[in-house]
Amino acid sequence: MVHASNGGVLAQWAWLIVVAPFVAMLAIIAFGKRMPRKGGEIAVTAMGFVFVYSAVLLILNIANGVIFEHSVQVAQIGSFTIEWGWVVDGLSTMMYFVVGTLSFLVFTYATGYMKGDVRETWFFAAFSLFAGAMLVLVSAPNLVQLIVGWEGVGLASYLLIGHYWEEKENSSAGMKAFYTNKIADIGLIIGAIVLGTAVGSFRYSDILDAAANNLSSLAPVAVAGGVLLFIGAMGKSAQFPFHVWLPDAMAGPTPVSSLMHAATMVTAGVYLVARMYPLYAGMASDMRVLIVIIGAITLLIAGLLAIVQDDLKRVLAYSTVSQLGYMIAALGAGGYTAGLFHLWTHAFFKGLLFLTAGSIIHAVHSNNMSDMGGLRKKMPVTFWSFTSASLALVAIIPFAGFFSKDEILATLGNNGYAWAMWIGILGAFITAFYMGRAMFLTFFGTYKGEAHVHESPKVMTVPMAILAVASLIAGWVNIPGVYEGFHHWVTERAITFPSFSAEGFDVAVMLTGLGFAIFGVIVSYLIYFRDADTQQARDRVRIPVLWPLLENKYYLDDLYLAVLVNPIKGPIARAVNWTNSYLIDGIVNGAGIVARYAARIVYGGLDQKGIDLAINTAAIVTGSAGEQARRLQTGKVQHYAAMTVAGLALLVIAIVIFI
Amino acid sequence: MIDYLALAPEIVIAATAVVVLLADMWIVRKYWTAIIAVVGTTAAAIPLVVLAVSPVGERSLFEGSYVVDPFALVMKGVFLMAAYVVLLMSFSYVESDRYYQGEYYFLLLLSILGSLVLASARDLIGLFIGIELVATPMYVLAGFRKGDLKSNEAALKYYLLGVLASAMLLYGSSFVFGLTGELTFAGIASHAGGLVHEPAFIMAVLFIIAGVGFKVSAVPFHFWAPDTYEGAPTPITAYLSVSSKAAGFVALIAVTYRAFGPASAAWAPVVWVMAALSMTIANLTALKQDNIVRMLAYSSISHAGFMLVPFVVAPYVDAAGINGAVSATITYLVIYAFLNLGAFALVIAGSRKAGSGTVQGWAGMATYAPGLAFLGMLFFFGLAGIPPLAGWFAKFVMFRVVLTAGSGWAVGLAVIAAVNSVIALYYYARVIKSMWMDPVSVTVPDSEVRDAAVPMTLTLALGITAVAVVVLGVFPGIVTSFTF
Amino acid sequence: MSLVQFLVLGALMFSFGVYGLLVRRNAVMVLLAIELMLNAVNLNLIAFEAALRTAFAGGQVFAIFVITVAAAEVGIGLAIVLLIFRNRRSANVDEMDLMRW
Amino acid sequence: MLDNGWGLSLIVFLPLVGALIILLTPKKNLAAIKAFGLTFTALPLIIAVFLIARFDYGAGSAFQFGTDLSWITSINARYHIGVDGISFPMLILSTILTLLALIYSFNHWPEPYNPKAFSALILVLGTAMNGTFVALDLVLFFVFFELVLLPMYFMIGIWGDKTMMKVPGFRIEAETRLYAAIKFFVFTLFGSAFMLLGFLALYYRSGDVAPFVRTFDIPTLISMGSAGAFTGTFAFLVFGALFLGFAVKVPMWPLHTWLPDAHTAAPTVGSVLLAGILLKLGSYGFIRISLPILPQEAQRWAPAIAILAVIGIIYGALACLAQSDMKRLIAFSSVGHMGFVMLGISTLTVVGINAAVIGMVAHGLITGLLFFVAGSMSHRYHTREMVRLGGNQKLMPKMGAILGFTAIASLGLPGLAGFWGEFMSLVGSYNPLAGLDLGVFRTAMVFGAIGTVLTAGYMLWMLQRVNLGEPSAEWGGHALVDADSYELAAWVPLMVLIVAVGVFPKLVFGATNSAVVSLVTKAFGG
Repeated sequence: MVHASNGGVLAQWAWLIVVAPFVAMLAIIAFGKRMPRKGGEIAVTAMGFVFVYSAVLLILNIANGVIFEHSVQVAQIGSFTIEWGWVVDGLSTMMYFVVGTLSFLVFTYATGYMKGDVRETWFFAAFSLFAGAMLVLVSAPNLVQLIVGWEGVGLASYLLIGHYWEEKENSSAGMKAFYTNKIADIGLIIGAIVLGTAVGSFRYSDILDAAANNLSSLAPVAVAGGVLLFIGAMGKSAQFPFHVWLPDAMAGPTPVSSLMHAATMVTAGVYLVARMYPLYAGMASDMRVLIVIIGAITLLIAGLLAIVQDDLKRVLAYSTVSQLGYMIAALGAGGYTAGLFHLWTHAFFKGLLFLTAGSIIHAVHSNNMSDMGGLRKKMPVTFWSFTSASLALVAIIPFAGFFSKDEILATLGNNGYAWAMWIGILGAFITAFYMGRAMFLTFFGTYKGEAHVHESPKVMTVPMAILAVASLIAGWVNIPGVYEGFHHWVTERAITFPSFSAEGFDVAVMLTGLGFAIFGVIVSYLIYFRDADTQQARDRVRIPVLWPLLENKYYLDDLYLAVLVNPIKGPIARAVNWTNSYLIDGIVNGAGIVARYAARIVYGGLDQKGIDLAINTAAIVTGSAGEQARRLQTGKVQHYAAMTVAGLALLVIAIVIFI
Repeated sequence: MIDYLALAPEIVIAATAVVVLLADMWIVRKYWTAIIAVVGTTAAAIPLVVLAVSPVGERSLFEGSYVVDPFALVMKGVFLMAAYVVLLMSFSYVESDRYYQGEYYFLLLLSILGSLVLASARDLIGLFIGIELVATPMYVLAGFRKGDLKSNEAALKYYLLGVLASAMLLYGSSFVFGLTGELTFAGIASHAGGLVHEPAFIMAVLFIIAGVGFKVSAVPFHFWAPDTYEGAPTPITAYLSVSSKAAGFVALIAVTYRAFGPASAAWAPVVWVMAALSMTIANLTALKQDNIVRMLAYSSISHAGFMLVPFVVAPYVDAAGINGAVSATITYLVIYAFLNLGAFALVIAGSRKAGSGTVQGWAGMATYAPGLAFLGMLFFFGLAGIPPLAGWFAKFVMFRVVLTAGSGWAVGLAVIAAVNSVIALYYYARVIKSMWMDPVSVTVPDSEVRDAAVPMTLTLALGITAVAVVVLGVFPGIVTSFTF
Repeated sequence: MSLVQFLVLGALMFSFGVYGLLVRRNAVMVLLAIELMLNAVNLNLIAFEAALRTAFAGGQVFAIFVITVAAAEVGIGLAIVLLIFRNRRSANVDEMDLMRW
Repeated sequence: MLDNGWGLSLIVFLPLVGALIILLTPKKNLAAIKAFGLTFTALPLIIAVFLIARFDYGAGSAFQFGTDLSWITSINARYHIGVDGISFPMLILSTILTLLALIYSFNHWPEPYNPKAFSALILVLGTAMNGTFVALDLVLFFVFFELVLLPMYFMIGIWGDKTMMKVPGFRIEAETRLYAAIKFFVFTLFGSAFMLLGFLALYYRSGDVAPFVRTFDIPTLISMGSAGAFTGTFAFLVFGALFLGFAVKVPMWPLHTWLPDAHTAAPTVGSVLLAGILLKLGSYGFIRISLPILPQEAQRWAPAIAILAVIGIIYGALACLAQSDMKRLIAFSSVGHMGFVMLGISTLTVVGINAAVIGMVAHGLITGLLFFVAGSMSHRYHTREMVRLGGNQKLMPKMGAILGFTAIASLGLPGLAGFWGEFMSLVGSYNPLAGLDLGVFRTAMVFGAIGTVLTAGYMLWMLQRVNLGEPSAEWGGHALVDADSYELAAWVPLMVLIVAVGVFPKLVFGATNSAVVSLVTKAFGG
């Protein structure tokens, strides 16, 4: 949309959004300890501000698109310029809003959840840093600032995941997250260098212009640069095989997981790909298939992994990875809008899912579903929130996820990635299956835990309720054919580029997807509902849709168990799980071990025994040479005289000969 | 008609020597002899200054066989300065050991006289007389601690090898005289060019260089030095390592440049070898010395090697280059003189306090004699050539000259010198380490010996040298304004 | 007689002197060897002078200086030897190696 | 008043004056010693701040506040001083660190207790370091460069670590301090002996070029060099000689082995100044002398330097992973960080050399702070063995937090000072000076990038072992006091600067860029 406004004063002051969290962080560090809520309120206030401001920007953008970009030069190095700045355009506005909303709600929730924590103040400081870094990343008008925010997010995640660092595995989990990202960041940094050098500037606008206008100096490195950046994105967005860090990241407090999965961390990779979309759509289009493949693999593998988890948060974690796979695949397939749309909806319901999980864990004092069950009575708000979010995730019309996932599938289909579409549909089934499983095991049947269960306090339930509503309606902003607002929001960009947003409902795809989703729920119901419950009747009443199928459930049961579930549940999933925990994790940890081993060789062997020894040996040789030299001094005067004479004689002879 | 002003310094010293000898007969309080000697030395400086400022540039006596020119004046200044410091060092030392003070100062003055003569000598006879006059009294003084076997041995070794060297010098001289029919350096130089390929001449030249090389204690003519230094009374050692060595270099400069300059192709390689060997062998040996005096002996041999380095450029450079080389050697001599005199003064003071003259014996001196330890830092690191202490500039000008030649040989020698300057650091630093970083040695005597004040005269000597070391290190221009 | 014969004789005397200096154990003999070397020099000088007949009779002058100095030196030498003999009842130069290395 | 050399001369020599005054004050009068020390380290900083205000950033390539007086006329060595955009940041860094080091010492006098001598040494060191950065005459540079040795030798040798260590190669055991001190001394002297030969060679060759006057004057030599005066085997050897001198100081692999010993042995303040400033003397020498005076040779040597630098990066990181001693780990990290600096220099590009300068500044701030903290911790725990530490965050929250911050900064987190040096030197090596082998430098870039990961690896691992986890039982009884006011006074400024330079790199680039641009254009024509 070229006819966009420059946003006026609001956009010019948008940098406040970025600065606010850091101010909050410093304030918390300074005198958070002395505040009644240990600094939490400062953080919430800041986030509230961000939320409001971003909402205003969003509305502004909806009203008449905004394109504003401002950069402050902080260094001039030869031809390179280093700038800090902020962008207000469709994409960033959307991200501002997502980050702002989620942060605001999750922070509020956290004030309740973290009450009386060992390091409450420190937590909120780091948490503000987390949000702030993400905003730096999102607001960046150039790759350097992106990297700054990018690594900042990584640092914050390291701090927060390792929040309970008294246990070694927690801090190790934080380090694992940081390393995995850092390794992927090699790609990002080198990619940035490659592109920046080719274009002569790190600015998106310049790079993307170059990409749009087929700049000759960019042409040879475009694909390489694209791939390298994508590697970076894979790290942050936990794409296969970099996804290993995300499940371990559960070591952190639940609000952290919530924010990390919904808004502030894993979305960064998707955002980067979207931001660089013109490059991928244009000069680097050759490698888009790679993106799709990675996305597809990830969504499938992660989905399968989610099935076999007992830890509720891990189920959600893998589901996040899988959903990210959808987004990445969509972007790769040209579904710019579709991918971002799923990011948008996913933010709400996944954030909510973690909040509910947190509230449950808060009550049950365990992460394991085997310690839960039958909670729906005891925790109604949590239950309904969870349900709403699950339905959104499972993509049941009219919940948010339905529209976005449907659009992704449609895009995949339309743009000639049918195979990916089918993987996606299968994924939909798997999603439905594990969510159903989680649902039933957690809320139905009988309570298996010990702790006294109670509904969480208002400060936690209210945000959940809000998000529950959001999970329902968030998808309505882009109903193809009805209202395609979201598509317009995010395509507000100085450069126009081909969008592959699906036109209208692709009924067939929609129905298939929906069908598979429902199918998955049913299967999970048949398997887990009964396992999880004693009084079947009441639950049958609750789910009338299932009546006809349940009539002849036995052979269906056998069928499903034999054909689908057991294989998936059993060998395949276990195989995948094994590969995951032994192969990939093994490689990751192995790398560490190898490095330390090499270290021991280099230091112990080369440095100490090699170089140092060589040099000291030189010293020793000198010394012993001295020993020999002093032997000349025999103390006998006649020896001296003899040597004097001999020396003279030799000199004479030598000279007489040589002259 | 003799220009007595030109001879005034020599005359004053000679007179003083006689006065000392006579005074020694009548005076009861022997230390007066020392005072007379100091007064005489100081007095000798006056005509020197007069000569220096007088408009007459160069005074030539006895048909040019005795010349007083700026070079001579500078060297005489150096000799008198060194003599002055040595006398200061001698007082307490001589008194404490109840020597025959009169004879001591008399002989010392004679040797000083010899060095003054040497500075002006411009023919072979003068050279010979000068060298012998410097050396002969030293034979006696080296053995001055009559009861001490080491001292006797030092005297004998010095004497025998010294006489051997003189014999070589004379034998060479006789041939030079025979081949050229000249005794003055200028005369010899006029023939030298044509005789470069005359084996007899070359041999003669080398005999002379060997004879002089003994004085500068350059390898392989250095063997006397460590033993004599160790055995002789420390002030005498200081004198040997500074004045006697300087005299040797004066002689060397005289014969090489003045007499055999045109034949430099014949002797430059020899000096190259002597320099390389002196630096390397002496440094390596010094690494293993525990007796500080003996270590300083080797260090002074290696310094002789460094001072020989500039000579090797003679074949490659023009007259200006030669002057540069001479100036470099003299500059080195001056700076080295201060450093070494200071070091030996420190040895006297330190050995008295620590009750031992070994590196281990000095351990922990910083704790009970921080002042001496500090001075030790100055002198030893100065000798090692660490800026901003004077030594660095000496090495600097030396390297500077070598690289003028631009010949591979010269650069090679420069590299050897560079490596050696690193090796040298080891043994100098060893002493510093022992003084500053090691726990106090058990051999250190009880407090009243240890805390006894350093004699005033010795303190004066230390002070003069220390100030010189620092000032010349920061403003080396002071030296070069005389030597260049 | 030609100059060369004198020079050869001088060379021989000098060599014998060196030899004596190197091998004789008794200090007195060593001193004699030194005398021999110095006199070789004198012989050379006189011979050259005889051959050259320089205007300033350099050779003879030089020779006289050498003789004088030699006398003084040997005197000192004897004194030192005497001192040593008194201290250690022996004048063997090869027994003296208190100081080495 | 501060112009024509006065300001700089005061900055250089005031500490020396202070040292003399302190030597004259009686040992007992600790207050006076502190007061003098503070005055004579603070004044240079104050003057430096004035100069910052007066510095003409537009003309960063010109030497400012300088003077040129005759010093040793006979060899035409002159007292020529001045600062340009490259040396100015280093000068300020050195004044700051000297002051902070002294403040820190005020309640951390190392054993054996001797405030008088110790603070005097710090001051002498200050003079030497400041002098090296302002010297514009090779001889003057050499003198200051060497003057650094003496105080550092005594600092390590007297106040150093007294534990016995097995000397590699020798059968003997030696006290760490003694071994380290002499090793440091001999290494550096070895290098600088050859450096001196190189200087003299330049001096002589300069006589053959118009105006046919032999000179040690750096600017003159630079203009000669950029005009192509020094070439051929001669120049190749000269560059080699200078390389030896500077590479030992940096230190570049494989001449680095003195560094871990020296850092480990030195007292806290010693390590801080050693890492903060002394290492920079080498890399500064490359930028100030080797590159502009011998541009052709620089191009010939660049790939070799790049390779050595990268080896240093990887090697240093791996060595760090093998350390159990906290201080030694930090010491080895310097090898890696200076590797990035040298990598930047070796690219011979504007970007690379800028990166090198900011890298030097950042490393000075960050590693200096790291050594401060490490020193204070070993002061508290009486051990540097990381296996025994742990849970420091619990025992000393402030110190733990500062350590964490610094470690994070040290691993080059974007937004903090350390990032720019690494990032820009990678940029530079992706696109080095035209004519240099792209293959070598791009490989170097990749390995450098891998190096950043390894850096993160050992730094976070160090944090985990030292800061995190439950404190081991042995510290139960000990009353461990958290960072005290002196320490904070010394550390907070550094932390502020680390953030400031990270967020607003123009603080450094603003001064350096124009200087570097003109350097590169003059030497390498763009």
